[in-house]
Amino acid sequence: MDPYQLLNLLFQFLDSFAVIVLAAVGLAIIFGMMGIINLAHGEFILVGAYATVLSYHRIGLPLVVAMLVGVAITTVYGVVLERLIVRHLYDRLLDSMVATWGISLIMIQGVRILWGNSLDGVGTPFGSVSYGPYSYSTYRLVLAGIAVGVLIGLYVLFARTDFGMRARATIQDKETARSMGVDTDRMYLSTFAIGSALAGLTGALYAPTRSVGPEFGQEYVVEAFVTVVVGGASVIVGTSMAGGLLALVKSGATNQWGQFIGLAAMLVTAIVAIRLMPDGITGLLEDWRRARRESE
Amino acid sequence: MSADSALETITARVRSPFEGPNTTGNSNAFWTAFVLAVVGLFLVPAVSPGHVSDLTLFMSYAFLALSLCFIWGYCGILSFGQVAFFGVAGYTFGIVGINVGAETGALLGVVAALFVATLFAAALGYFMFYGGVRDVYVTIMTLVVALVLNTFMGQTAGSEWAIGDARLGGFNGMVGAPNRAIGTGSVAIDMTGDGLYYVVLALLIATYLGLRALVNSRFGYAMVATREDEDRTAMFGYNTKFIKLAVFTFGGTLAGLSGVLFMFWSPGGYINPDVFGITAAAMPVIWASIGGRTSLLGTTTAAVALQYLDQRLAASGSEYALVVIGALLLFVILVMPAGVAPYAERAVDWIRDGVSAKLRGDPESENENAPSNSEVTK
Amino acid sequence: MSVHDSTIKTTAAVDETGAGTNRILQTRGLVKRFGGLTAIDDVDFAVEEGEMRCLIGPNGAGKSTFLKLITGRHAPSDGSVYYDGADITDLDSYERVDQGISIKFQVPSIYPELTVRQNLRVPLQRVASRSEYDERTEATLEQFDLLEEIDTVAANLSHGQQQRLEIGMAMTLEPDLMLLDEPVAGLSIEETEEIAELLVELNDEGVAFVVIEHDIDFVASIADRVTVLHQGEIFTEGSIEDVRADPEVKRIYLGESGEADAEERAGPEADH
Amino acid sequence: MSMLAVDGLAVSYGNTPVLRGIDVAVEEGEIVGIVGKNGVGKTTLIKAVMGLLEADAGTVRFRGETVTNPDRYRFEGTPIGPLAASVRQSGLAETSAGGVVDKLVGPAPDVPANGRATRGIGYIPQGRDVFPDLSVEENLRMGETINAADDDPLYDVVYDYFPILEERATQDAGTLSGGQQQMLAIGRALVGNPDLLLLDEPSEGIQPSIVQQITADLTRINDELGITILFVEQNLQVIQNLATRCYAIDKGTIVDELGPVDLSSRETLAEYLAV
Amino acid sequence: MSDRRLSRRRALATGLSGVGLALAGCLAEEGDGNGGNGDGGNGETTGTTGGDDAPKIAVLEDRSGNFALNGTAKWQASLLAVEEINADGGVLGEEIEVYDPDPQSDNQRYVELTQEAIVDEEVDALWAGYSSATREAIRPTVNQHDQLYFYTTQYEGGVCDETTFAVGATARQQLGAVVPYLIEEYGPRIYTVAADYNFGQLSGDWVRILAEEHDAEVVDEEYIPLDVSDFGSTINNIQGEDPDFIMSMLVGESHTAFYEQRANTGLDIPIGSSTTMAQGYEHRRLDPPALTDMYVGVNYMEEITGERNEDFVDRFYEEWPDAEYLNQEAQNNYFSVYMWKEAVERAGTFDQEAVIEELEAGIEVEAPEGDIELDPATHHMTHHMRVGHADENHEVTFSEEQYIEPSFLHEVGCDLTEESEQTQYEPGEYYDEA
Repeated sequence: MDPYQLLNLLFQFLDSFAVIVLAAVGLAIIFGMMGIINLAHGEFILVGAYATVLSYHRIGLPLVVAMLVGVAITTVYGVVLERLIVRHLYDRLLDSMVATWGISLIMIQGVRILWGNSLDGVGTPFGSVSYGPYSYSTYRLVLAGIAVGVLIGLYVLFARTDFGMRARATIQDKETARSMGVDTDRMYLSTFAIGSALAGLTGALYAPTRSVGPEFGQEYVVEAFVTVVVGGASVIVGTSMAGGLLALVKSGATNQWGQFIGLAAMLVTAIVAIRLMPDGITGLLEDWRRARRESE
Repeated sequence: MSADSALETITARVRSPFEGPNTTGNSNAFWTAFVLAVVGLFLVPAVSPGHVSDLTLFMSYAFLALSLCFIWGYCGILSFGQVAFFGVAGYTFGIVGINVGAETGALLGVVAALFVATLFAAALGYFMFYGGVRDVYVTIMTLVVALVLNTFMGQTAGSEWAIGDARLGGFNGMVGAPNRAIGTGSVAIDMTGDGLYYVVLALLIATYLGLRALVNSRFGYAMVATREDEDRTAMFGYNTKFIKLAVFTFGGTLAGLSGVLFMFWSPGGYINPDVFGITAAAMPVIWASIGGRTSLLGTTTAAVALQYLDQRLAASGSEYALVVIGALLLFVILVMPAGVAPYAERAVDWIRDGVSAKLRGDPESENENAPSNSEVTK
Repeated sequence: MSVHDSTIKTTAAVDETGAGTNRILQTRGLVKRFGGLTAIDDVDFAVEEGEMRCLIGPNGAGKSTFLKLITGRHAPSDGSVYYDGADITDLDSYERVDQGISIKFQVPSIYPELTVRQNLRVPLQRVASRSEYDERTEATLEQFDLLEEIDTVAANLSHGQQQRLEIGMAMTLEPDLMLLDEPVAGLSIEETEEIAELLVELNDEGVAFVVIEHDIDFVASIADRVTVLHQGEIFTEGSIEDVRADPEVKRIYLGESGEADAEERAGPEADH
Repeated sequence: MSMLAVDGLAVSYGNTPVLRGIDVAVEEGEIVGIVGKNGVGKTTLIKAVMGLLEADAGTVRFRGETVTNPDRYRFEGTPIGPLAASVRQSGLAETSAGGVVDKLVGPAPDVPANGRATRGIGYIPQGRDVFPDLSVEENLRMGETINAADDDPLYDVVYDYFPILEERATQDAGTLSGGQQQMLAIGRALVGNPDLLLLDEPSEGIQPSIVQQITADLTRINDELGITILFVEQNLQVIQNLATRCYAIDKGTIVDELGPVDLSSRETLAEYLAV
Repeated sequence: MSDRRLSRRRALATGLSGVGLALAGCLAEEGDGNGGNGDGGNGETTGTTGGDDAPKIAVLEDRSGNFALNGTAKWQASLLAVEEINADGGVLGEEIEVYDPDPQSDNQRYVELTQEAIVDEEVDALWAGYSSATREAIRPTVNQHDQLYFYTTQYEGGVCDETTFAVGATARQQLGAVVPYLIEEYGPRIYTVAADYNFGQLSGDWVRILAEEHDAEVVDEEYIPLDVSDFGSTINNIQGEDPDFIMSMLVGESHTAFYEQRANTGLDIPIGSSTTMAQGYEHRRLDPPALTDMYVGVNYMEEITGERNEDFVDRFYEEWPDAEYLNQEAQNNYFSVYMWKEAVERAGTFDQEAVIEELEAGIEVEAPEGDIELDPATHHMTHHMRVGHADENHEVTFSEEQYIEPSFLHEVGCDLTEESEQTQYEPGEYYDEA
């Protein structure tokens, strides 16, 4: 394999990694921290994309600003939905799946009724990097950088700030957290808002790379769920490790044997991973950590 | 008087295997209503021939609903991929049927389809339960299995994807399974129109009663105990992994039966990979959630009712059809968390209490309608 | 391991008990590690048929883990478990139950959404035929003073009732060896006495017991012998009087002197 | 003014009443015990005081401020007709044109558990309930908010009482032994310098030697820091060693109040613990 | 089928006739209001003429779900045709009713609704479905009831079925227009990218056959699952091969991303296609220059010139002011409704067997794309094929028209006037190259 092709492989890996991580991270936060399986996660992404495209085309905002608007609107949307519906579903994991499925149906068709079957496209910015006979979209490499940035940002947020500490305490023991002065109700709301904002970010970032229509969000759902489950309980470590593993399998297999094998390999890897690591990659890491502690 | 009580003893004896605290509807009133409903359903082809085809289809789906109710409601295993067994059975039926042909093909197809669906469920169940996969991970894993099948079957378009005479057909689907009649040699049962309707209805009633008997049996208690607390149940000497495997496997058989019956309904013996898709996969979960997952009858009714409603809304052509369905799901989950069945039961109790209050002075009838928990377990 | 641990070893009397003929349960070299933590460290332990044995020791001594190794809930990292002379180390939990081992968990572990009757039905149907259910259910509930609650949903029972129900369920299987993890935790003095009487009665009928309990008065009222577990090892074994009199035991566990437990404050591990 | 005053508190689970009108008063600097056998409502009382359970009736006042007031629910939608104007004038409620109470303006609504914590109530739950996946230090930091006066957190004091917590600061709390977790739970509630500590069965599941130690620590905390303590307990020794005064509770009501003399009598106490 | 109809339409459209204007307004209103229940309002008016026997057609087109983007215009154009016909006195003097539920892009729903249309509604003709999977899902039902069925999507070709009329252009017609053109323009090295299912794979076969016929070569081909929307590796592979042009038979919303990504990566190799622009109007939806140098073989696009088409486009948007695009399939729906009317009138009855006989007798239509002809033997149309080209501003221009017959089915010997069949032929069985 010549160096250019290695670079191809690397770029394809980064590309897959970005998609998987950005698709999954919002879902992971909501699932990992609140025990809600949000089957409407794709439609949160949809809101981000629509808000971005509409404010870009109809209001004429610059793309970056439009993206920020997309994130903001998705956040607000998430907050409203949390207040109205989702908070009745805490500790009802399976019910949350059915209810959010309902939300998803309503949203897809609602968006179609309001804005039709498709929105005008937004061109992808930045152009491409060329190397030998090949080139790769600069924007998509930037997305990989953003994905890593998001993971680092979340790590800092949850591991290094008081907010993060309170959030983790709330997950572990809601009642005790409340008796320690944490407004858990608001904590859940904030967590849901962060998850929504990240979904909105994903929608905003990918709106310029894909055609935006009511089914836009559906494209992310499978990858998001698989990643969350393979990742396990810890949001940041789990998502990044699972994202890395699945992106490696997907991009490697796609590069070698084409898109179908790539897709199938990723799904099969997920099945095998769940079987071998019933608690996800995080569970496995936990065991390693204990083992290391022992040897010290 | 004595003749009456003799009759009562007989009905009680007939009813007893189907009753117990694991099922709702353990009263004379329930069984009377049940018999009336069954009679009503048997009369549909005569009274309303226009509904036969749709009802046949929806009742075929009801087996899928029952399979999920059985494994989820009674054993706590939420499979989001019951359609995998439905679809595998459907495809197997088609492949065997097309290669063998005619009534014999259909017969062998049914046998093979149920066998393959059962085997597939057993293999997947063994893989999961003996590998320590639990709870929501079972849910996602089963969903991913369905999606893998969806992806895989979708690309089997080329002529190289043929098993004998049966072209898998990729995304466009496989056509031509012999589904007009089933039998062998000179004996064949017509499996079209009213004939199919009666076959499906009879099977559905038999399956429903069979499951009622099963969940109230020793094994049923073991299932429920496993659902409630797996560790505890193992400590009573139950092999809970095996119980889950057995339940999941039988659930696969039932889902497979659903797929086979669907193939008999399906015009031209047609099936395509949509049966493995995420929308199809969600439907059984929705039926069970709405109907009440611990109620066999509730889930069955929800399957038929929701499919009917869904179809009518689509037929209306309204752009709000999917919005209405989504809103309905939300409403039920938020307002009736355990599904409609427990509320329906409570409503019936309430009405009955009202009636028996009016009939007060007639202790016989009151007695008869009393909650029958104790009577049942005797 | 610190210096005084070696003195503990010398005071431990694992296999010098003289008993050896009718062991219903025996463990040899049992070890359980969780990652870096060695919860059970090379334990040789034996219970005679019909014996009433209590297991005491500080929190984190490995008592519950030890029970779980016997029931098969955990697989040991090393060593073997023998029941009635046969090696059962590789048997699954449910298979051990079939051999005659029954357990009551630490946290009352009943089926909260089922009624008392249904709860009992689960173990009952393994040992009785359908026609016997009612009779035996009532007999058990009578014995455990729960007859009035027969159709109560178990979640609505009081804590003490739940404890009794769980013991009743475990006893339904007519085990030869019964493992109880803190059977009187959270019970009133009166209830505790009732349970003690009940256990002694069952023990008289020939059921062997291994009971984990903190309540030393309760232990004194029932135990034939007492085993003290400390840091995953058997610290000492003997009659309740001997154990109570042992100054080392006092120091690490009973603490009747009222002095601070310096070690617990500094942490039990020797790595500090 | 009592530190804590509970008047006529009633709490139920669903339709089952658990507390049926409890009156308890705790003065500043006291250590008051609540005794009673299992299932009489001791834990329910502590949780209702903390705000983790909603009261059906009665009030809880903390340092004079009413933190729970179920009465407010009763008036909404009540037609008061001609009185509407005067009610409105009183500022207690808003009324609609038809003379129906729309919204109660005062007295203050329920203060949720987190609000009570920030007002200065520290809570040590039954079974410790440390945050197992947070480090020891993070667990302590969680307690900083239990702080009415915005004092500096009392890490020095906590580490002085429980040096082990400083040694294990970076370790996950879940890896501590039961006794250490109890120390952490107390330290966590203590770090924000609360005015009142609520303890729910501090001795449960702890080996006897540590129980004695913790009893001594609590006495010291009360003595040295002047923190008022209300605890629920079944362990006779702990009650005798710790409490200055006790309420005996049975079937959801206070059946007796025990002074020092009663407390010294093992028999009197045992009676309430095993009614 | 006459100038009379068209001139009347023009009068309505331009509002020259006061009566006509009023009528048109009324119809438009009814059309809008009746979106949900096409038979509701009309039932009463036709009650006087035909009672229960009122002629009824079924239009099953997706207005929600995956294919709504394509299906909505098909439904709109069908209703437009029906309204025009009804306004013009109906068929055989009777107004046509429309049964038009929304199958929601769900093939299972299609099967149920097709049954309902045939059995309960007893429709006289059926228009249904966008994807070939949908067509295959309902064809058994159609066959079972010998239902007259119009399938209007451009497709892979090969359906030879006695009651089915596949009136869209076939792969051979579309690719036969665009592939030779591109070989001529750019050179002989072709890279095929196609959707990984029947349509894509058969179209890929056709590209190879046509390449062979024109001394060109397919250097590599890639089949993409329908839900893939990241094309980094595909673009790298293309760059590695550096073909003269790409043939793309990508399908659906996910695949649309390919064009964005191609432009963004600076891959400026021209693309030929049978699937873009004419159906999903990507040239309108995507931000230029995503479709620069995109060549597509089409029988119709909204943009084709000529008074007849401009007129049609005006009428369409007057009826459906919110419509997003008038695509190729919508035109096919439109003309085929008129074609059916013509056949019914020639037969003098709505009886389907008689109507099919008339259709098989040969029929010519003045469609917006031009005058075209039904091929009796194969039930396909001879279409005016054009190569549409999008420039960097997505302006579409068309090369010279070719009149291409559906030749493949002739080659395989499909003659429905002679022999009843219900099959789909595949090129692989007849060409070595495939």
